Amino acid sequence: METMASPVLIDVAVKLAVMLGFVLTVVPVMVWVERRGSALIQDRPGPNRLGPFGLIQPLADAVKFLFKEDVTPSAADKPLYLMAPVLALIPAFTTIVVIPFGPTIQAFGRTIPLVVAPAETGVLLFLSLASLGVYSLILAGYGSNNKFSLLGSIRASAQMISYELALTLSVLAVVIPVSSFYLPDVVAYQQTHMWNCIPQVIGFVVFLIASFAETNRLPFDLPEAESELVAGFHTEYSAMRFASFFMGEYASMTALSCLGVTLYFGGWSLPFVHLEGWIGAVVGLLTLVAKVGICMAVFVWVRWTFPRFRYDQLMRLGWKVLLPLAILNLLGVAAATLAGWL
Amino acid sequence: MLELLWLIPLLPIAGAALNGCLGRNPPKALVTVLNIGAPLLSLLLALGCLWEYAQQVNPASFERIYYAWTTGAAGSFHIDVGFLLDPLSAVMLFVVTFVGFWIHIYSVGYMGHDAGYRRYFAYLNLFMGAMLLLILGNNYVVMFVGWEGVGLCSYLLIGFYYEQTFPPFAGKKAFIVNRIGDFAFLIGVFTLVEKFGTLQYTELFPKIVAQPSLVTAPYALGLTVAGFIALCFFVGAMGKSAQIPLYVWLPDAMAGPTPVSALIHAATMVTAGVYMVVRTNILYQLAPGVSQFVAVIGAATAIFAASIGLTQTDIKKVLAYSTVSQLGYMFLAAGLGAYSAAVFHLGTHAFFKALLFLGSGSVIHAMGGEQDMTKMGGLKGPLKQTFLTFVAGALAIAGIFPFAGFFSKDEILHAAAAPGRWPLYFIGLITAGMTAFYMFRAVFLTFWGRFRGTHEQEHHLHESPWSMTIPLWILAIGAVTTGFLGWPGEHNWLHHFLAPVIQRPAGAPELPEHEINGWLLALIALAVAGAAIWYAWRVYGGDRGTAGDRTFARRLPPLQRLLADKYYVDEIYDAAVVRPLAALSTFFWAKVDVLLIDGSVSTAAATARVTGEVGRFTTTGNVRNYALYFFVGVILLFLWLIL
Amino acid sequence: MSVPIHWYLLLAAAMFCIGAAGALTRRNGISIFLSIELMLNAANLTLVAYSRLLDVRTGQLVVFFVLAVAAAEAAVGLALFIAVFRQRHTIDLNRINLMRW
Amino acid sequence: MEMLIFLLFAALALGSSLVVVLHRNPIYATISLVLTLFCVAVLFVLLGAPFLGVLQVLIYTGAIVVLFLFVIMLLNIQKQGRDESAFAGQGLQAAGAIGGAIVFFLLVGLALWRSGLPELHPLTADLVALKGLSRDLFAEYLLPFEIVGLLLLVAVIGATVVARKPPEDGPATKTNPEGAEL
Repeated sequence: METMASPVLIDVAVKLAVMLGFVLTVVPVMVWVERRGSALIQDRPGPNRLGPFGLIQPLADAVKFLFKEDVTPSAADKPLYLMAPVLALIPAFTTIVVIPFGPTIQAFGRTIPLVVAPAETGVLLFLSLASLGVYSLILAGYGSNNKFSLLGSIRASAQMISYELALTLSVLAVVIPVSSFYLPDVVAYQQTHMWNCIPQVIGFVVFLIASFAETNRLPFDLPEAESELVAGFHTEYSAMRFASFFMGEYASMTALSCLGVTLYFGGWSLPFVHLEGWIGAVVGLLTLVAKVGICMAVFVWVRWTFPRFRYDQLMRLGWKVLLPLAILNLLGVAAATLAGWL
Repeated sequence: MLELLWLIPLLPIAGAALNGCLGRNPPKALVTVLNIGAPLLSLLLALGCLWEYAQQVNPASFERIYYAWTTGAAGSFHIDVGFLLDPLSAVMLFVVTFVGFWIHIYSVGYMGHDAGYRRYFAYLNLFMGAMLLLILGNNYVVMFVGWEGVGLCSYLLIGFYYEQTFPPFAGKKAFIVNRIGDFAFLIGVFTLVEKFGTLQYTELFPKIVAQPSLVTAPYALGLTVAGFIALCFFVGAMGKSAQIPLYVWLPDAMAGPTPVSALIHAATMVTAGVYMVVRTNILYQLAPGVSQFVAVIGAATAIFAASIGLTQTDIKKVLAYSTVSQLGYMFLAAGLGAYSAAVFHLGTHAFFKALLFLGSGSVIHAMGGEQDMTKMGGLKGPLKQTFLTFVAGALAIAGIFPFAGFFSKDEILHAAAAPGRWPLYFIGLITAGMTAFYMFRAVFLTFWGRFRGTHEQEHHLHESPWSMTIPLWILAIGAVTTGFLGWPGEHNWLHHFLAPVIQRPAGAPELPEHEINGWLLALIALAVAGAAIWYAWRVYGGDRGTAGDRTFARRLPPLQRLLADKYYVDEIYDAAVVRPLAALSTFFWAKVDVLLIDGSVSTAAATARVTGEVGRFTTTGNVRNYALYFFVGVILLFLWLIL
Repeated sequence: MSVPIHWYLLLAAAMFCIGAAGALTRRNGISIFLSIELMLNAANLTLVAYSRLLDVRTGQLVVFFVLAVAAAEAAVGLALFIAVFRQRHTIDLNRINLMRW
Repeated sequence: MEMLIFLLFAALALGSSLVVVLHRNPIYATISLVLTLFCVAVLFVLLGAPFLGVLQVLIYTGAIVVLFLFVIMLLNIQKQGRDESAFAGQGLQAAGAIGGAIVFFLLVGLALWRSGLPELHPLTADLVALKGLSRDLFAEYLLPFEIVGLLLLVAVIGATVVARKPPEDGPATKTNPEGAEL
């Protein structure tokens, strides 16, 4: 019986810094992409005054958020009201620890897998941390002591829990042929086989739709449907607290994109090219960033193209279409794996 | 074919079970097909089995064990449930399936308009299955299962018309009287287990034959082992086969539908006792005292029942008492050691008694349910076929050559006609005369003379449908021909056939030999029967009809009353057994049950109530209180565990 | 420095007792439910601790089943609360005491 | 390091479980239950059961407790007032409960003190490995696993039926999302 080797703290710190830096960089970039992208789709100029193509605009937005007045409603349940925006950031920033961003490298006399937390339970850890995201919405809605907020948060929690099922099941279908929850194993599997998006196309579609719902983005942004609920659960928030919800949304988009890319599009790896060592690490990180970028673009594209669902349609889609589809897909993949086709 | 032996009893039982699965209101045709088909298949299989069995070079026995019910260490008591086909069960198998099947056919016509058609056939099939189980079983346990099964079916069928008051009562009476016998039978079986550790015929009998000393040792009641068991079994047989003193149920059993009387109370079920005694003949041979007792009881029953039959006016009652009387003949034969004669009479009786009952059923059917012979008369015209077959049956039971009864009865009388047995012989002879008299009294009252019923009945008279007349003819042929299987003398086929079953163990007393010419005895019997018929014609023949009864009563007034009231046996039983029992029951009910048992129960209840009154203050309806009690209990348990 | 197993067990016992005291003193149905969840978790912790101590997986497997049963219990229990609330407009257990003489 | 993590999360777990029991507002109690559960999950990981830790977070905090919050919000249960529905012997009940709990804790302490449990040996890979656990679960414990699955199904259906609006209040509503979530 071998005993467990514990990872070296400094390695973890460095890797965590890389990933956090990645996510934190993505947020302002995405603000710009979203605004320019919507402008492109709606055939208008969009922000174009600050810097070339309005590139400095996110910075200006941040400054504006910092200096606005932070209003707390007097009837709010204060501790909960203040806790909610912080909680919004936690899942997004914690889930990325299981995403691999390069091959296992040999450095400083150690074997270092390029993933922040080399946990065997990888995917499950991601899902369980992601499932905590619902608390910030619930607390925001309840703490605000506002009817619209409460309605929005009840909608949000029901929606997120419903779509979490479909999401989890589609992810599990990927895990079956790999027979490991560890995401580097998933990437390695796609290096030797093909990208999972081809055999698991049904699972991928379910995953994609469920991710839109999980991030509360159009066409599933019922929790904050401005035509019905003013702004849903964050109606009462302003200034930096509002900004942290904003950041949380983009960060979870990033995290989910990372997961999707890793599960279905080979993660950090390039097709037909196998790079090792430091070069592999650098190229891997860049590849991951590129793939995630494409994914985020899809998020933006979808948001500005599709109309919003009605709440009952949303629930029906989740429970009566996506969930059965995900279950069928899971069974199909399991059968195919047993038959040796995968 | 022999390998399919197990199907023979199973098919009718399955028929009965499937009958219950047909749903709420199955079409009558479906019931008919199912419940006629099962006995038909059973009959065909039985015939096939018998054919194949007869083909065997040395047809000793064929036994198959299907299921080991109780298994234990090697050598310990075990019951292997299986079926045994040996000459005795072969004869019974033929009689039961053949007669049974034709009675089924007859029932289609007879019960055609009855609301309980389906229920009737379920019972009938179940009865046949149970009877087949009884005769085919390879040990006493299987026999007992069948024994109880036919008892149950008899109860169900006697009480078939449960809307009326009398039939359910008669059914209960039959069941209870049978239970008395069953109890003795069970004791006999237990004694067998205790003494021999096995109930398999094929293990038990060779064991006894090899070591007769085992059973001649003294046992209980001043009897030997063999004597005790034989007596127990005979008491069982008394119940089932209606011997004195347990015969009282059989006349009342006529409350059931007539084909049932034919099947159960004439042809098959009541012969179970005879079958059992013959099956156990080795023990009876080793217990001469009990055998003598059997013979005496048989003879007494024969003359007793026949004398009652002389005065009955209900046609079915006449036949019922004649059945009791004929069963007495069979036990007489068995008691005398003439087992093959007993089986022979059993077989022939099955045919002609079934025939007579079915014939009487046909008459009753035509009369619209009327059973009183004083209301009939002159039916030989309208009911030609019934008349002819009924007379054939009557001739057979009267013992007129060449009908079957002549041969079988002659063989029994022949066995009785030996030094030291003359009283039994004369009783048998007188009974034969009485039999002929009351049968022909019935024939003349029913078929001759003027019609004495209502005008409406006369208008309604008609011959029965073919489904009823065909069985009559078939059975009539049987009543004529089966006798030749037992042609007296060296060529007695049945005697040779049954020989393997009836072995004489060492130590059994010799049967008395006599030099009296068999033909002489036969002629005497024939003469007595003929005289009796002639006398019956004198009293009842022609247009005299019911005037005969008045003549009879005028000549022998007290005797006639005594006979007509059946010797007051039911009344004596009522006074001697039923009333004291009822009084005792009342005592137990009023004193023991109400005061003692109910009192103690009430006290217990009162205690519980008082406890509840006090304890309910803990029942606050608040869940948390209950949880606290629970928690305290857990703590106490924990305390007890670690301290 | 590795943690002695007693500490885990004591922690579990403490959590269990807190949960038990809560379940027995609170009036609000939801609070009682929460206390019961605490007790369940304490039991789970004990199971996992013993699983670690004896180096067998059975304890962990039992915890897995406890999790599933807890999920079922929560679903049914909360549904009952909703049903009771519809009828009596309270889930104060002091007021839900129909089961008495 | 391990000791540090243990002490931190044990303290957190104890503190938050006290809040669960003591706080008058059910929302706060529920939120601190989340914290307790999370701490227990961390302790699971420390004890070599990372899978259970993850499941604890995924199932308990991610689903079950959300359900609690959901019901609290749905029924709009507010802070409890004082003793509006007190019953005779309420004090006795509370004293019995708290006293019983303390006695129970002391008994456990006594039992542990007397038992002399052995020292822990180092964590083995075999205990931690997910493959072993899943093999046990789907081979040796397959029947319990299936039964638990069935139980969940029955519970979901039962919950849906129980929580459905009674028909006299209007037409039966669609499947209740709370009931169907698990």
